[in-house]
Amino acid sequence: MPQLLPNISAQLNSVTDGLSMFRPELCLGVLFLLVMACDLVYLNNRGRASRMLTCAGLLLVLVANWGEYIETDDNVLFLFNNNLILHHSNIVLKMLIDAAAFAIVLFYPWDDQLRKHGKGLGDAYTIITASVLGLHVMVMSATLLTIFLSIEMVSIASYLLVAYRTESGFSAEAGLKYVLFGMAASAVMLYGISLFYGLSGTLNLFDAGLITHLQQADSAMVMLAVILILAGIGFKLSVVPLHFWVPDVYQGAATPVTAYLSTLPKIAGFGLLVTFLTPFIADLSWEQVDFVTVLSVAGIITMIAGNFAAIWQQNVKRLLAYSGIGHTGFALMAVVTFSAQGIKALNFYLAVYAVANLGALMLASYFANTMKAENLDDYKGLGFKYPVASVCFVILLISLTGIPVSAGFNAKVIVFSAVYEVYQQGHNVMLLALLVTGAVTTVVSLFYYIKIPLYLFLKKQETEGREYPSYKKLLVMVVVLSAIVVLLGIFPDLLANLM
Amino acid sequence: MITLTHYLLVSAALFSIGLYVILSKQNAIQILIGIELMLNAAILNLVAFGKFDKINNGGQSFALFAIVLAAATTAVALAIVLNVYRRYKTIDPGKINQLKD
Amino acid sequence: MTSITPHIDSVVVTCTLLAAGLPLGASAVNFLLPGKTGRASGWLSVLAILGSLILAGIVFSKVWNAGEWSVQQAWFTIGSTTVYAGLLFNNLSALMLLLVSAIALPVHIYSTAYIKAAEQNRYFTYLSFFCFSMLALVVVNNLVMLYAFWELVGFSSYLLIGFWFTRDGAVKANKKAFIMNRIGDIGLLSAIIILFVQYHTFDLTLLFGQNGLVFNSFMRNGLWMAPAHQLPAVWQCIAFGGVFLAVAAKSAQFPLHTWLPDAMEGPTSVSALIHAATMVAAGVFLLGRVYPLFNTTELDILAIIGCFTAFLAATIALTQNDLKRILAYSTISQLGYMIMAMGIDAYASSLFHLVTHAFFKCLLFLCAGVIIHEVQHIKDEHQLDIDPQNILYMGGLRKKMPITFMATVVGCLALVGIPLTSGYLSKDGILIQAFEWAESRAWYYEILPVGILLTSALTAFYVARLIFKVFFGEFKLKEIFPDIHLHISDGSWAYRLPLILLALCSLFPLFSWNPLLYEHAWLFKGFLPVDYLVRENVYHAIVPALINIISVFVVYWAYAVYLQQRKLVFSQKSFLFKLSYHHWYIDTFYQQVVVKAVVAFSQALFWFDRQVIDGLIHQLTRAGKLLAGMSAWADRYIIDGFLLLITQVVKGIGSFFRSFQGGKVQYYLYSMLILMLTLFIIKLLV
Amino acid sequence: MNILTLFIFIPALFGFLILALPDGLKQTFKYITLTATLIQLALGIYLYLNFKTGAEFAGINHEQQFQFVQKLPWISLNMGNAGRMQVDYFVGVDGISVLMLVMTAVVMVIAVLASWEIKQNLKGFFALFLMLDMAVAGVFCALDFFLFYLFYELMLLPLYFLIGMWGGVRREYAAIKFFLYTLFGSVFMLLIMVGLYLSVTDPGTGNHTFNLISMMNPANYTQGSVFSLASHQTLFGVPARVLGFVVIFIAFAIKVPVVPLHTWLPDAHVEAPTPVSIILAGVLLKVGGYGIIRICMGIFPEVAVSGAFWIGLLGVISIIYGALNALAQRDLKRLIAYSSVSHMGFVLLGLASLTAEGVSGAMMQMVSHGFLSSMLFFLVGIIYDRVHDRDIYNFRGLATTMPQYTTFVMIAFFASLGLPGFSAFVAEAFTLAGTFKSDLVPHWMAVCGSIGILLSAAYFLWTLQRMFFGKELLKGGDAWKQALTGLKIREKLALFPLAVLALALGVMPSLVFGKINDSVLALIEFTKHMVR
Repeated sequence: MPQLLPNISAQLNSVTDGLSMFRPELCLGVLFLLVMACDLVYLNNRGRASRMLTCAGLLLVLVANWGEYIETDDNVLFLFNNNLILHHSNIVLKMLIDAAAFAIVLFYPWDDQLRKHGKGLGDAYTIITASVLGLHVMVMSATLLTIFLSIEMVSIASYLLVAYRTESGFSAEAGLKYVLFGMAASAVMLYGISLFYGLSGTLNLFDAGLITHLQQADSAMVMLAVILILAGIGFKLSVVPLHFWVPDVYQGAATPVTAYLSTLPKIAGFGLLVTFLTPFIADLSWEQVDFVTVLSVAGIITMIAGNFAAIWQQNVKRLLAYSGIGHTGFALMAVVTFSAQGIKALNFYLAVYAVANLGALMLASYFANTMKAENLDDYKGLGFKYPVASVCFVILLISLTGIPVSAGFNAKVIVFSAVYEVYQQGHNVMLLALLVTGAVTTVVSLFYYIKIPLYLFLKKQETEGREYPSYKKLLVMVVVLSAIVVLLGIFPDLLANLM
Repeated sequence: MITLTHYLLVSAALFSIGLYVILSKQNAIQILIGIELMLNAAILNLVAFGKFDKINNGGQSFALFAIVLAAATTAVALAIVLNVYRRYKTIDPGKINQLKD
Repeated sequence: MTSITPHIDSVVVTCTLLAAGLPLGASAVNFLLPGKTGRASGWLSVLAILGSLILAGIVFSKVWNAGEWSVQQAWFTIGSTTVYAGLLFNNLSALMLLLVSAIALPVHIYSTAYIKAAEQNRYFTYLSFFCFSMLALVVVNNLVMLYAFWELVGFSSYLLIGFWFTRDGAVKANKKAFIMNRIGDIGLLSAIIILFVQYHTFDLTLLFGQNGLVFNSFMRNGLWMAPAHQLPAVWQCIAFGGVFLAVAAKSAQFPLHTWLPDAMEGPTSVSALIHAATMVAAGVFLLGRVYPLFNTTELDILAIIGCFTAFLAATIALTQNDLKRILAYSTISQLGYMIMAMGIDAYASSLFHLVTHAFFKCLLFLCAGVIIHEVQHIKDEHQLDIDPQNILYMGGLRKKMPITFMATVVGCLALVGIPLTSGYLSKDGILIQAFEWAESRAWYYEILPVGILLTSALTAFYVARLIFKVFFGEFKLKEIFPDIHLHISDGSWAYRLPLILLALCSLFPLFSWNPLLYEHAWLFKGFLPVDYLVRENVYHAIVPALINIISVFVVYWAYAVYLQQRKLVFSQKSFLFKLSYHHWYIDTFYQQVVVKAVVAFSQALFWFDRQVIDGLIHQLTRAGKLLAGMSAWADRYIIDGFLLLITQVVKGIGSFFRSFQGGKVQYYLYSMLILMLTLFIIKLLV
Repeated sequence: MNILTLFIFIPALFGFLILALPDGLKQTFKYITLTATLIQLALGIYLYLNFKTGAEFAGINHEQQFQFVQKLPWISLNMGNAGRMQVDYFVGVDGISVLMLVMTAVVMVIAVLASWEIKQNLKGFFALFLMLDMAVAGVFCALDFFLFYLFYELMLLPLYFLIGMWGGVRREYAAIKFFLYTLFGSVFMLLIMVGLYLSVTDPGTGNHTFNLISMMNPANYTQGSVFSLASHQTLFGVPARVLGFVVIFIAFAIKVPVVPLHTWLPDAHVEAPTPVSIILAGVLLKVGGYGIIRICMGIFPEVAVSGAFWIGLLGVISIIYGALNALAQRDLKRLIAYSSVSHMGFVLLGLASLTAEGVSGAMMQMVSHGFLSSMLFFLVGIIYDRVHDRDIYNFRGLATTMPQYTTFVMIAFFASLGLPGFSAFVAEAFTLAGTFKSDLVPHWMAVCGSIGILLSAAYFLWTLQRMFFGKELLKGGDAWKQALTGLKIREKLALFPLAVLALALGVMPSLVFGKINDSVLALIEFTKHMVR
């Protein structure tokens, strides 16, 4: 105990120092409270006030992040006694999360299913705000504790969101599957963490003794521990073999929730993965677990599984779910490079993916709203009825496939070049295999992505479906997202240079 | 003398039992119990290892966090299970398979 | 303008260009003027070709025996090779220019009457285009242009054969003709490419002129050495093969001759111009152009093929009943003569025969045209279901169409080679030279002259048969359909004038002042090599005599067979009475045997020609179709099937990954665990 | 304003105009499109007339020898330790591309004239049409690989919709097949492109660059990079440069198309509406040939030389296989589609020879085939529009019913089968001459190639005989006879220039050869130089 005393003051200092760089998260915390309060105060407007507050708050957080972005420059900061790490790439991811969260919050009431939810959406905004805080911490976490904490925080929020529509059986089923799978995954991860803690003797990933201790331990045990931890992260990323929940949950959840699930936790998960791997990669003597091979194999299988299985899908959301799995695999490719350029590429890829995926899901929601169209068959001939929406759909799918002129193509090129660059130095065959798989699955992905335009434009409508009022605002949002996709397709440097 | 090895063995056993329960039981609540077992196995590990981490007491504090989070998660899970029961009149996860390929 | 020799003469060049250009102009005008110009288009073409003839005459007068020279203008440059467009003037081109326009004029005039007014516009478009192609073909100075016009000639022939495009026979025939000609064209193209690669030029003078590139190349160690390049020796043979194919296709030589009889589906006037006189002679002309390319073995092959074709076609002609087919086979046979003459080094004789043959065969066709026209008339008038070209329906036309009869007789005599005709001069030249050629070689080379002599005899036979069947006896049609009303005549002046003109040209004075000695013909002299030695030997006396005696006998046989045997009444006629004076000479029975044997043989050969040679081509077609079918099958099932397989594999992989998604969350967890464990174990083991 | 930029983006401009106009004005859309293409044609003619020739304007691997160049910095990405990613908007033409541009402009006008028969959703059709036009023009102008690739891929989407929405019965199948086939090729090309980009540095700035011309100079490759000529790297055990060549070659071979990568073509052609067939056959196939020249042979000349045999072999197989398949077809459009395979085989054969004659012949063949295939597809379209049938066996004696039409058909057929006086003859003859002359491909290939010429005569003549000659006999009887009216003015207006062009190029090949000769010689010299 006596030896702890000087530590305490140092720790307290660290906490107070860290607070200044914790502004966005503090904002989020306050926002969470405000939104909750607001929801309680304005019970009768079905969450409209909360939504506005959330949006404004998120924008504020974004601005705060921007401040951090400028402040940090290229420095790496450890906050709160090395519990959190803050650097350029983290902040970028945080900003991405904020921006995407902003879009999703806007999206919430535009979806018919959610809007008709009996209890209004006030809770949902509270939950989202809390989860964004969790996501921020997840991105920044530098110890096993913060990792677990943040993941659980996000998970609980996600469980709630998935099961939010209590009136729907699908939603409940998805919630059950998600919660069981998620809890199992986190239990596994926690067990891994405990082993890792025992083997390394520290919870801090950036502890000086970490690598040395692990190198002294039994390598099979180390591997087991690492893999169990990776399983926890992989669950958030939906990497094979932890992807099984994805199609069912994406399909069962309300579309905005699907949008949330397919972007935010994934982005944060990648940030976390990179942070977790950094100490191992930074130490050149580390060779107990060959992360390149493990992640490459996972990436390859994920790409194949996601894209190939998507070919069979008829439900649009399910199709997008599988495609999301495929994209995870592709993004893993960028992680595997373990180079600054690779991280840049990863961030850009994630940003572009988020934009396109959000847009696509919004359109799925749009068609579900207006024509009750959920399966491909229901899309027959809608292209002529809703030309703007359908053209936007095509643009977004083009971006998801990675064909020019779209942001997705540029993202793909940048990822490819990052991998190539690393290959040129190390000649690791896994990287080449990743490249080739990436290319093959691109072709395969076209096979199913193109089905949507195929049904929209090429098939003729058989029966006149009942028409519901169209959602102009949603459409405007989609058009904006499509415009971003095209703009980034022509001038990728607008965004990519910020990464 | 109870050594670290004993703790670890007990925890491994708990983990395995939890896993078995998860995979075999046809009741969502029982599965939740299985998950709790697994979590407890991990917590046991953490505490056991925490003995050697005198300076930060990381293990112990982690265990506290884990217990709290497990409780929170379980609460959410139970709520969901309840809701599922309302819709499906069963809580056998094997029978709740409307969403599939 | 660059020239090779100082002889440059702008008048000649202008005249030549105009001579070839006038028909093109006429053709273009006819083509662009829509439909109903009627006879005016015909006269336009006639005028054009008349102009060509006059200009050709001028050119001829200036160029004949005035050495060889050419003019050319850069056409385009490809890589570092410049391809020129140019004219080559020597005896051959001057002669051909004149010949083509001279034959074409009467045919044009004839056609104005022969073709219905409504169809003339189209007809003369094609015909003038043909004249242009043919005239250009004979004067160009390089291989590229030669090839171009060579093929255009074939193309216009295609158009003309299929002129009556609603007749299936005509359309099939023109397709066949074009494709067989295409085979030849491919051969020629290959040969040209080989020559180009070997010598880096297309220029005819540079290649084949005196002391040209071809003279300076030789074989050594299995290599074909040229001044600038070398190729394996086999490519020289392939070049020969290519040229031979081209010649065989165009000049209807064995084995590519079967298109010519079918081509008779075209209008007769077309047959007269194209398939008797000009286009088919292009093969011989080509041989004349590239003559220095061949070595002795290759020449021997030419000679053998020519001789064989001559014999084959003549035997087939013996039993044909279609008037035009007889003439077609006769043409093939005569072309065989020319090819053989080329092969035996009788270059001058070959070209001489080409010219004389052009006139008399054209004449014969035109006569046939008149006859057919009249019979067709009867057919149309009485709605008879007969073939107007079948000679079995004819007979006794001598009185009704005296001019046609006379013209036919002149043509036939020339074809047989009776003295005082042009045919005598040229054909004897070939025969004599054939004997001379064989004399200096091994004994079995004698087969060639003997064969060709035999062919002469056969020629006499079928010619006689034709004349007797058509012009003597009674008009058979009248016997079959007694109530038909006949008004057969020689037709208008547009028919008569060409016949008379051509008949005159088929007599000796046009070619030589001496009706018996071919060496004295100016045309023959024009093509003799500088070092030609006039050899006085026994052949010069024997061969002509032999031919004539044989011919007379054969004609008598024919007479006996075709007139006496069946129509005894006829034998009372004075001319035939004189012949019957010799009746005892020949045992009737013996004649029957010989004739029957010959006829049987001929029919066998015809069967062979139709079934085996043509059959082979049909088989080839069938094989081609089969191959096409197979490749279509492969396309659908193998290549596309492979794609299908890939799709299946992709879908299979997809459904494998999908098979986990059964909707049961515990199964998901189970799969997850198993997969992770598997990966972990693999990782541990590796 | 740079003329090439104008050339590329004029269609896009008009496309936006069409999108902006209300649906009520749909009758004007075709005139707007026609105007766009006519402006493009005028620009094309201006380009052609002002294109300077001479060894100092040969282009190929000398940046300063390109004409009408515009080079603007476009994308500049900071890639950390890998330097900056430099993409320029870099357009320019040399002898190889200028003719392709002119041909494109002509074919586009014809295609618009063929679009008169499109009746539904005109706005979409013409907007996509103009987008496609822009992409094609861009491909032929781009000198930056990234830009090239962008335009190259940009062609796919409009085509997918043009085939899929306005096509025939099996249009969905055809469209998706086309899209997948092409994407399959180009995705792998993307990998190689990225590899090349990382191997090459701009000597001026030191950045990695996508500049195609920099990629042609071995000195610009970084030491030890994957595609460096000197470093002899391998990928999957295959020499990297060979692999790079093969991959890019496959991408373009799919476009050409080369047997056995051709099966998208018959389907796409048959199902596509007439204007799209015209563009497909007239222009898009040429993109393949152009790409092989510009990229495969430009960047990997030494592989092109060592692999000439195989390229030539593929060419010969395409020639004969395509012709045989054409012989077996009974759908007129399919027959013509297969004939395209056969004719484009000559392009490959000529390119494989790497002789001035062969490459010029191949270029000529591309131009010639551009015009002739447009004409052929236009002709098929005419008959299809009238009776909605094009089975060869259902027609007979069309020459009696439609004499003018038959005349044009005969011109197109005979020009296609290589009748002298038409462009295809010069092209095929010199392709074969070049092949024979070449030391890189065996002589027999030239002979086999000539068999293809023979076969083409067979299937065209058979069609003529079966469909146009003989006694008139139509499956649809009098109804068809009524429907099969003579040519309209618009149709004549489209067909006549094509026929004249085919004839003009045949009679005056120097119209083409004059412009390309320096570039072709430079290309040959360049490959020889690289091999040494």
